Amino acid sequence: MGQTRHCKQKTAMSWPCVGEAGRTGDWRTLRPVVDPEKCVAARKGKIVCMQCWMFCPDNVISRTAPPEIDMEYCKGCGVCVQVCPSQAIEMRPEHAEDVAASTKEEASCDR
Amino acid sequence: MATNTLNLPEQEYMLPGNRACAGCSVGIVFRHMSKALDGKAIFVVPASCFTVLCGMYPTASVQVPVMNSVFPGTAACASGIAASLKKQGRDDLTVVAMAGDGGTADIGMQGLSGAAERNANVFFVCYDNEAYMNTGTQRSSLTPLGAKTTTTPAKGKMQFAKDLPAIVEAHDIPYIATASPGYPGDLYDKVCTARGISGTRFMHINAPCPPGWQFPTAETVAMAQLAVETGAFILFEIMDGKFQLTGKSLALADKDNRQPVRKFIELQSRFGVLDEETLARLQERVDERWRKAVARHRAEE
Amino acid sequence: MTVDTQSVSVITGNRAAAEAARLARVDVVAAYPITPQSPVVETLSKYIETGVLDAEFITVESEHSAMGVCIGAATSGSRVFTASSANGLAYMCEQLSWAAGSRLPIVMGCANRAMSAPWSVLNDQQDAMSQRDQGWIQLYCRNNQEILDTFLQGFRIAEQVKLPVMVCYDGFILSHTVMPVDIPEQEQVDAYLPPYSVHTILDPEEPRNVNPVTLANPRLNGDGVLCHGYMEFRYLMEQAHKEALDMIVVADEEFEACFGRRWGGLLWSYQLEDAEVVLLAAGSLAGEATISADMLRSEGIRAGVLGLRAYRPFPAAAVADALKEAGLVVVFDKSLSYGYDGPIRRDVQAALFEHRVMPEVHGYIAGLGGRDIKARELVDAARDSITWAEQGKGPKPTDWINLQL
Amino acid sequence: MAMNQIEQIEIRWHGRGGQGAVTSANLLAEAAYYAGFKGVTSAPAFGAERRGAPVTASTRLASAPLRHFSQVEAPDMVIILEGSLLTTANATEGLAPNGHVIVNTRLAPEELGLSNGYQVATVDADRIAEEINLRAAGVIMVNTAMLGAVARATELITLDHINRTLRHAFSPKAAEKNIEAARLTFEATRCAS
Repeated sequence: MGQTRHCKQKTAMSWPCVGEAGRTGDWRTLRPVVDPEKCVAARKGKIVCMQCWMFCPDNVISRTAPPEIDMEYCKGCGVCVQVCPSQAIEMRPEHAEDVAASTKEEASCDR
Repeated sequence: MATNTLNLPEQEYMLPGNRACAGCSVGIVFRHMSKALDGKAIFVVPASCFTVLCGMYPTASVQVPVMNSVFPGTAACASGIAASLKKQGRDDLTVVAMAGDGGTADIGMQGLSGAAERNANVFFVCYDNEAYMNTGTQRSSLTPLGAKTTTTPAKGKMQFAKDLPAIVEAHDIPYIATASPGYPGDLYDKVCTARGISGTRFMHINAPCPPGWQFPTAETVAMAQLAVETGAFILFEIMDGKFQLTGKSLALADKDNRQPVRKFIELQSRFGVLDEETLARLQERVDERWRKAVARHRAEE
Repeated sequence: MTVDTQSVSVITGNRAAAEAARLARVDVVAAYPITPQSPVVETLSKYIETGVLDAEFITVESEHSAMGVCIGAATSGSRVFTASSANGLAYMCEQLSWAAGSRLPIVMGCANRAMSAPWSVLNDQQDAMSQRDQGWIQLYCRNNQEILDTFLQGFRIAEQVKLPVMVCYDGFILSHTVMPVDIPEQEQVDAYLPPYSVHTILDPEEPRNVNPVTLANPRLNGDGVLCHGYMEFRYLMEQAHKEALDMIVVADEEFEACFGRRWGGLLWSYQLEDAEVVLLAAGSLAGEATISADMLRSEGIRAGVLGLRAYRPFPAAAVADALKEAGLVVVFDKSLSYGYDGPIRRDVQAALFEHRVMPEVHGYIAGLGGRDIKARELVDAARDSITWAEQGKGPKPTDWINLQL
Repeated sequence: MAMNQIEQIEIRWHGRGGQGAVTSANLLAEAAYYAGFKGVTSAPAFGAERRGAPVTASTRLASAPLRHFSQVEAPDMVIILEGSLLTTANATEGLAPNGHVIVNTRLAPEELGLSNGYQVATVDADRIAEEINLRAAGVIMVNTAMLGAVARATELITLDHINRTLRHAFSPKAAEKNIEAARLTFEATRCAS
């Protein structure tokens, strides 16, 4: 990412961007994994249930069949696991090597 | 017909990768509020957890205009924006004041009372995580009896939370509601209702906080639902003075099958090992509020 | 004899402030009563209720909220107005800082009044002086015409340099005293003051988070541009104050072109050209000092007056230039920076030292809490200072005029 | 002294809170401005005014614009809206030796027992205001009537200046009533020399 120093702002005004706090996926110690065999939406191949999407506090789960979880930004809270009526999601430990590979930059706003 | 998971709009106004704590209920609250507002809102935010969620300069994690305000100034700032929009003939935007329990019931109370008395065209939302969570969990006037905070560290809070919706109701405003991130459809519907009304509208939202209440992040929604299922938090709306239970609370009233408060309390480490007397006082308080709410619902049905 | 001037009304300073707000076509007025400011918003409430002024009038529940309303309305595109005094101004304190930091061109009136405790509703300038470091431009007026004109200039300045302006005028002494004021026609004011244009964005079509948490160091935005940290914004605010030094003069010159009168820009003088002894003050006290200068001159003492119109930004270079021929400068302060004498005196002294202009500078505290000050008392003070200087007694401790311990 | 070169006259009004002394002081300033005084100021005694309590207001008239607003110490004229204030409020305090005293009273100037060479004028403004039913909030108001007495007792202003001032200050209907009060008072004012 190129760095330029052309800020023309007189006052502090922020623009929306994904990853405002950086790659919050790095916050995770546990990773949610969807079991397509159990997920109703995955099994039926259409938009049904969607409890995980509706309750995700971080808007990282898509409203798709099957739902997809954005691992760049999923903080691993596990709410989706709790709200899934079919017990289709489980939290698995992150692999040590994945954590090491992630970027630690403060502002890594990618749009 | 009540909104359910499948007819909630897909459009999102909160972006992934924000600064909120893992499992923060405010994310759920904001997502469904902003959907109900169709993004056509200006948010006014005092110092609070939501400030953090919105992000730091020069990046933002919400796709709605946000105006930050000094801590006690939310309602006044929102009043000013509402007046300004009126002068400009813009009636398509909802001005939403979005404050925490401290910013509403403590330092924000004077401003809220003033705005409500003037019936300012403002939708004031209090997301109540029951303490000053953004500054590290100090007690507020909405912290429940018995809860330990960093300023009630040993014995827990000695007083009950004050009845915020009742205080606001005394101002005779057109719409008051409560809502919970445990029931996003109910929350969504109420925000839609509020959006269609002019004048001061007020919403009190229960906002479970994993670090402050001390429960695992995965339990946020379960905690919100337990608050309602035990009657510790009651879902209702008051439209032009008429009180009605809604959603899960209405169903509970019909079947009279509330859970004991103990079930909600014991999952939160902030209550520590509650003595039976405090627990009984909490249960008694919940029962009393619940009885009044059900009686009022039936009287005004 | 009968005077024909139809545009002149005999009005109070508060009324002059309200007339200026009307003529500036303010969109939103926030009102909270405090003596001696209250008649300003009372007058505006009447104008708005009767349709003379098309504006939203918000009767807030506190001064803190008054400024909150102004901040919200100014950010979302409205020209705003409020006024306060003393404890009310102090109660706004954090909002004053927020308004300046947001670079909002809010113009407010401060009918200067003593700070409590003990209670006093009467005049001194402690209220405004105590807020001098909040980032607001502060302009002081010497009569009611200057009040009206300075408010109009205030909007022009504020909207150009994007800083809020506090128009300060002495409570009761001006706020409640009637005198002739030429009230301009609306068309004249419209020609002088362009319509308000907002620099912040609060629109769902272009969502922005205005005044979020800002970190100490610059930080990247989504496009890879390294944006300011907190300190950069503070530097820009200070630059705006420097820009205001010019703009205050420009606004006054433009005003003269439109209305045929001006007030001196940053400062004004009276009989200064050959003055050995210069009396220096801000507000109505400086007007009183011109009478004192006349009295001293009748005794053969070459006295003059330097009136401070802008206090923030402080016109250090202009003050030094104006005083470069003076032998003795006698500064009268209507407030105190406790533990370090009168704030104007100390600021003047620092400006002179910086510019290597070295007259003797003496300070007097006068008129606190409404204590009346007469021209002859300023003359007495000046005489004392002249004697002290002639005797070469060195630094003179700050004296209090008419102190009756 | 430079002060003495400024041609000016200082006037102190005495009334009670609610009698309109401050208003009439302001109106006098305006009328005097119309009369050609370039410098006019008028102000209440600073502070809180309470209904019924004695109040004062000061008017300063000068040939040149005024640069000073300090309080009036030694008035050249006192105007007293209610006779009893002459003694209870010590209304002649500081009055210049040949100063004007204008009093709303039934008594003739000579009956007031004022000495010091004062130029005394009296008028029963209460009766006039009563006759034409000049009231505000149910209370008889003599403040504007007393402007007529000033015009009669001095040469500072004329009835024309007063009329213009009152028309500027009040609604047309109220203005005419006040103008009538000032005119009747002008005619009824008795001056002693």
